[in-house]
Amino acid sequence: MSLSVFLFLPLLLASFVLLPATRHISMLLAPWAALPGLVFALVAPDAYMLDLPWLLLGSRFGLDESGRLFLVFTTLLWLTAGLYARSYLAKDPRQHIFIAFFLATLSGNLGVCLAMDAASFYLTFAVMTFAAYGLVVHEGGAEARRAGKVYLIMAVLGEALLIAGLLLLAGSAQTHFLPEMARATAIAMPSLTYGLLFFGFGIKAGVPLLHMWLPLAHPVAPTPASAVLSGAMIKVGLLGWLRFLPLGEATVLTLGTVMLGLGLFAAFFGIVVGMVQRQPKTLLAYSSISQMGLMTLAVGAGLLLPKAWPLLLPAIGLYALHHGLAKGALFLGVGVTQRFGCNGWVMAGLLLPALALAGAPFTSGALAKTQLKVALTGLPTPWLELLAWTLPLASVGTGLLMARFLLLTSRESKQNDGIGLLPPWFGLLAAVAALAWVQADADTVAAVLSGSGLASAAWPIFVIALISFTAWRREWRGPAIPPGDVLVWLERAAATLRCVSVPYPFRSKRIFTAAPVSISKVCSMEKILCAWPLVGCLWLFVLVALACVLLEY
Amino acid sequence: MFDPMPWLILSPLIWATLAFVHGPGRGGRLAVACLILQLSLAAILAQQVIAGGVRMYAVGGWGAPLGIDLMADGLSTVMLLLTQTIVLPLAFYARAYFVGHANSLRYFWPLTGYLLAAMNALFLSSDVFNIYVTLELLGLAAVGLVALVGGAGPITAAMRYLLATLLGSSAYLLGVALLYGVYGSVSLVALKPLIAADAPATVSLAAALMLLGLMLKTALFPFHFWLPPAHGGAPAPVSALLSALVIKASFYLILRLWFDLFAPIVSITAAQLLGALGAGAILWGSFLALRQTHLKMLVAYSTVAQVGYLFLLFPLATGMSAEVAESAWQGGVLQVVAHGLAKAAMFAAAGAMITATGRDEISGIAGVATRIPLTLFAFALAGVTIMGLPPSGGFAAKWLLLGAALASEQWWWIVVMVVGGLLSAAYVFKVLRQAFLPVEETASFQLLPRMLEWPILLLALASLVLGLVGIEVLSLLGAA
Amino acid sequence: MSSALVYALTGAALFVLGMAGLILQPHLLRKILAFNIMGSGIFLMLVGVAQRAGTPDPVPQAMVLTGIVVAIAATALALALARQLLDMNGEMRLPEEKTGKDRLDV
Amino acid sequence: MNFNETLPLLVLLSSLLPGLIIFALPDERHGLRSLINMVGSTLQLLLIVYMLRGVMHGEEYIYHFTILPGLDLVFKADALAMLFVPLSAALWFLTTLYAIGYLEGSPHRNRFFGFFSLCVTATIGVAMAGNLFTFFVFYELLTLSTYPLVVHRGTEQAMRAGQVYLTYTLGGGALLLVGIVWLYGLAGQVEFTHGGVLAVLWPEYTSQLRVIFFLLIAGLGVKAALVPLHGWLPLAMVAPAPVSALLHAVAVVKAGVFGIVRVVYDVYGVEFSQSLHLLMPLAVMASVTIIWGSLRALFQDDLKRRLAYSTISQVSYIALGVAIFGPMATVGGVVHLVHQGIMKITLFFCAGNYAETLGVHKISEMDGVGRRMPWTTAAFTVGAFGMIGLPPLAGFISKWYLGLGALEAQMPWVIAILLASSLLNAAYFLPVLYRAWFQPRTEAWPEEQIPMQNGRETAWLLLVPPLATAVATMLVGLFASSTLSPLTWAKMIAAREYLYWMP
Repeated sequence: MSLSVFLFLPLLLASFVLLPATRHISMLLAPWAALPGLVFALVAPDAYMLDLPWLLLGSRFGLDESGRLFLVFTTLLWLTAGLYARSYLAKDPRQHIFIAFFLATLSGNLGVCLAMDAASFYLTFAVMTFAAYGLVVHEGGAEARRAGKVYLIMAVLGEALLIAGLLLLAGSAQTHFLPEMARATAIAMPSLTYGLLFFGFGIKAGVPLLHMWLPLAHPVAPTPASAVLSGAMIKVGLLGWLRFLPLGEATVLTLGTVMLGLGLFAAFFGIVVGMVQRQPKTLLAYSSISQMGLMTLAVGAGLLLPKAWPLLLPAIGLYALHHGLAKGALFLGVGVTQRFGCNGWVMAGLLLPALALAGAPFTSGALAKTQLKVALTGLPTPWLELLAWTLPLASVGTGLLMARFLLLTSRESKQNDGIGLLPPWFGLLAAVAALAWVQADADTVAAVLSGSGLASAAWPIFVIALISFTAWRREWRGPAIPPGDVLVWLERAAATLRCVSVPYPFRSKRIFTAAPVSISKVCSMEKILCAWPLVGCLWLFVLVALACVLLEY
Repeated sequence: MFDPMPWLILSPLIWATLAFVHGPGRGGRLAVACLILQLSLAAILAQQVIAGGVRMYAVGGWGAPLGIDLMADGLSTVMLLLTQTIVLPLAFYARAYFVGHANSLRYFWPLTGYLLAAMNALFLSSDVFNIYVTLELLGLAAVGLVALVGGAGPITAAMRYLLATLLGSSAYLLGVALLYGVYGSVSLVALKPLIAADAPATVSLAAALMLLGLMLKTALFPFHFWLPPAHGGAPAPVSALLSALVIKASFYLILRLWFDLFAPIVSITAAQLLGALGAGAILWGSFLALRQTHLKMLVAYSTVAQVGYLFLLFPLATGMSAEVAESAWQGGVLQVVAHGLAKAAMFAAAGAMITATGRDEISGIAGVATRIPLTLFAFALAGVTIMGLPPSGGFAAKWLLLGAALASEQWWWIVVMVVGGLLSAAYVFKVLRQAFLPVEETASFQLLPRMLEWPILLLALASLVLGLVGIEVLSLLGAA
Repeated sequence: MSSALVYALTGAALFVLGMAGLILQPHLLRKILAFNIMGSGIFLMLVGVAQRAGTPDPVPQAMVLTGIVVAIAATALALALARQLLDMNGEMRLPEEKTGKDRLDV
Repeated sequence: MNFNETLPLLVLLSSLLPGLIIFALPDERHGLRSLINMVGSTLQLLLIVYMLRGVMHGEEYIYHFTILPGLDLVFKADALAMLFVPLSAALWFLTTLYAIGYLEGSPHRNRFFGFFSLCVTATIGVAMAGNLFTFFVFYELLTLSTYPLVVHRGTEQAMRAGQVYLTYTLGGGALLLVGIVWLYGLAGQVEFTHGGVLAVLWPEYTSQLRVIFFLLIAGLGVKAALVPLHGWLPLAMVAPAPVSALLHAVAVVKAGVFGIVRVVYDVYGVEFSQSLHLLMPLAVMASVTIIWGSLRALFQDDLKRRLAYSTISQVSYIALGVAIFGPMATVGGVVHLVHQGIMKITLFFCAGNYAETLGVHKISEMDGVGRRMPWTTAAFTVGAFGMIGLPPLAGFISKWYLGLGALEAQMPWVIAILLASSLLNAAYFLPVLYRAWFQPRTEAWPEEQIPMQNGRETAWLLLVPPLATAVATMLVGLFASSTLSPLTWAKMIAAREYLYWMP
């Protein structure tokens, strides 16, 4: 069964990695663990479906169009990251622990792409989430621990919201199998359910206010882990929405509006806060928030506009693919500059995904943005006008962010020992450059390559180049916002709360307290009861009483 | 057909006398042999009663009114069987217990024999005057047993006990005299229809006198003052006998009088009065048991409390529907049996623990759990019965009583029973808890002979198994 | 007033007297005597009962005889115990009645 | 008496007899005692497997014994019983193994193992009881036979715990007794029957039945540790780890909650309870317990106490499942009976391992314990994740069905309770895991008793049971839908209980 091979192989390898006896051989195999998944994604038949009625609540795995797309770029990223990690962690004495968590996370991530019922989706989602904790805290140190703590708290919160949402959904749908579950509920579901699902997945996808873990966790993790965290795993939140929201089925006005608004907000929020970061990886994390905002926006549009969904879905898929690969390449590039140093080739390599994110002509970004824009044209009035000028603005912002990123990376120190990092990175760059073209539909390709398309993609780049050059000349550094932004306030509030002593109710009391005086007084009654005259009188009294009672009869 | 009734009275008389003549060694062996015989006699009698209903026997061929009639119905057979069952293991126990106390032992067997003869005769008597005689004999033998070891404490207790018992039996005798004055008969069988037909005020007075006299002898609260020192101060086998059997004899008579003889004149109010005293006994006795510092005093106060349960039977069975009364009556009798077995085991176990540790305070028995686990186990099993926890006989009794109380909607007795049960758990576990405490290795500890431990376990197990074979006891009880 | 009633009343009076003594007198000897007075009261009553309808009834007579035997045995035991107490405690009373006013010394 | 009738008795005897024999053995005969124990528990397992097969094929195993007129001792192996019986027997087997390792070298072992066997007998009796009376008999026997185990150490603290334990349980027992007697008075012999037996008493005894229900639940709630009757459980944690593991996590609390299940389903009948409006208060009580237990667990530093409060909270899931009207919730509640058992016993085994191997009792001492004892900590992690309710572990399955049941019964607020409980569970388990796995060790262990030997972190006998239960935790979750899983069994039970209204 091919499915079990590539879902369980990583888990199996993970346990072998932990066992000293089999560590060596499995470490050799570990980087390739994602390969079977990639092969499967490419060769699996259409509408592949596998029912496992004995597993969990009765499980179903399958591969639909969007699943296949997600699986492709996910496995690609994991494969690259795995190969990259082999060299990146070569000197780490605890690399086997990292690899074990890495493999466990991988199997969770692969499973999420394939799960076609609520239980196994939740299962694989949880495996991924909790195994990734090991990746986040791998480096150790106070910062990593803080990031890990925040990550864990948010993850648990997400899991809880999610299970509640899934339960509500499954309860009203009377099934937990996927296509039916999302479909059947198109009628009269309380918005609570969708709210729970939105926020539950939103934590993973970095929706504003639930994003705090992201700029902390992504940077502190070892670089290959950051790449998959920001490239692949962040998309799982998106995939969750795609799977469980009634997209293309019904209009969910409230949630759609909220998602649209939040997405738009996130797009700019990520850019603005990212601009003032000092660490390239933190900046990339904020950029992810911003980019995920665009995808959130698209999903929100799908909720408002069920009819446009057939258009929107491939656009969102393309965008996810593009962002996943590009962001992965950028993170890996940061590692390359740190280890290998940034010569011209490396900077050129970094420039490619940066330009792609900014949506420069001939890049995957241009393709993705164009297709998205086309798909969004059906939106009702206020939104359409709003998006018409905000989306280019966001592109400019992203471009500026990337410019700043390049600036920050070029300052990185060099160690000149990361030659092994280069092949996987270049491989990924090639994928960034090529893959989107395969995926995008023909109209989009034509549009992008047309003159107007090239022009509309090119002018922001010039603006960006201009602004960034000016800023660079003036050595503008901007204010600093600590990574995690609102989190800092939250932590302060929590610290204040902690000072308030917790009430400790119901202290266990002694059931039998030491004899108080009254009890010994009662006991002395017994002495009185032993006196002949008293007992005799009592006896007589009872005698008389009994006689009277009997006489009365 | 062989009639075991007279032999049940004669056998203890004979071995008591022989034991007096031959001394404790051979006397003890003889007693054990005869007790086995008596047990089988009682068993034969039980079979006969089950098969053929109430049995009468005219001693020497003389019938009433001048001769003495013996009568065995279900209740008396149950009591007889219980008596022999308890005394036999206690005899084994006593033989082991009194090793090295030749002085006390000298009178133990004869007195026990006479006590047993009186008791058997009491259960078999069919007229109220004979009952008086046996009652008095029983009392005197019991007082003798209390005074067995000598010393200020036991003698004082014996004296107090004697005075109380004399007062009680005098009151009883006065009642008998009044009854005879009214009806000219003392036979239970003859009196019953007469009282049912016409009961002048004198009969009520007589009933009150007789019942009160017996209550004093049963140590019902608040007339229990003599019991704790007497039972707590006597040697363990004696305490066991007294607590398990002697007070039950007078209670048996109360049952007889109340449900048999005076059934026509007793009233619900009177029953409630008795029940109230019983409730007082349960609460007060349990409370004081909890406050005791000496092991045997605790057990003695527990008897005071348990006697209270017996008296709850009256409000539950008097003036209620036949079904409820039946249930209460069965529960009461089962309680008598269960408490007899359990209390014998408990006193015997207490004696064994005191022998082993050489101390009679509760605080002195620390470490018993590891040194003589069997005895402690037996004590705990007996405690289960006393607490009324399943599957013991005490539980079966409590179940029936509770059922009767609920069916007759007298919830206040339920409260009393439940609270009493919890209090009894408290005092039983007060002992068990202490027994589990660790003790220094240096503490002196006497090893116990096997014959001191196994009879206790036997008794305790019997009280426990009673819960499972309760139906047999009840079928014997119901054999009319 | 029939003679039976006289017997009965006298007997009852003796009984009550005896009972009062048994309960109230702290001295053991007095208690024992009081018990005997109680017994006598009962016996008197029984003897009175025995002459019902002019013919002597043997049953109460037999009962009185038996009763007397029992009472003597009980008295003997009580006296023996009281003696022992006197030997051990130096006085003939129960410990809880130490405060009695009665000062009869033997 | 044919074989089918004797089988329940044989199951009881297979643990009772070893117990009694062990009492009679001298304390030094360790080998023989262990042998008897293992033979007994293996035999019991085999018998139960045989019975399970039988029950699956519709065999009936009923044994009747009349004690008093109208009062029968009845043992019946129905589906519900056969959920609880195998659990107790299997866990007894493991716990005995564990206890042999745990108590190595400590005194009074024959007393311990003797009472231990008695406890198991009582638990199995509770499980197989065919009427309320039989249930009560074994329920009280359980109280009595656990007391010596609670006070086993003989310390002042243990004594106090024992006292509190008794006060609570005997008090509860008294209430239960009154309730049962009352019920017998109204309805006669109350045999456990699918769908309940009391509906015939409606409507003239409605108020009485309500009072009785209250009495029964109050009595059972003590053992089930429903707030505010839970005070004994955390104190009872002074007992040796195997006792906490099997008894307080499984046997005693389960006996209480199993009683609630029986009362609601097989005595009152779930529909009838619903029509008397009895379920809602129970649900509220269970919910309060779930939250309160979790909240208190947050503030415990002693590992076993934290686990104890966690037990309080988790056991109420079962009560909650019972109190929600609908087959889905029934499945969730009933299956949690098994799931909570294996998860919690894993945790207690691990806590015992830490204490026995390293002398670690407090969570604040657990830094780096995962590096020193990876297998134990792995098992602990599985148990803790299961408690939080993560798939594919056992706890997830229960929560899922509870949630669905709540929706079915139109009680969406239950979802919020489950949610809050999951979060709280995470809040008190994850810091422990964090300390164990990710905090470096800075100081020596408090009291290292079993040194690390050629890669073995502790004694075999201590390690195998928690690993076995941890694996079981995963398996019952992962293969929940297979034909042999507890879930399938629970579904069968639910189908029988709701036979009367399920279309």
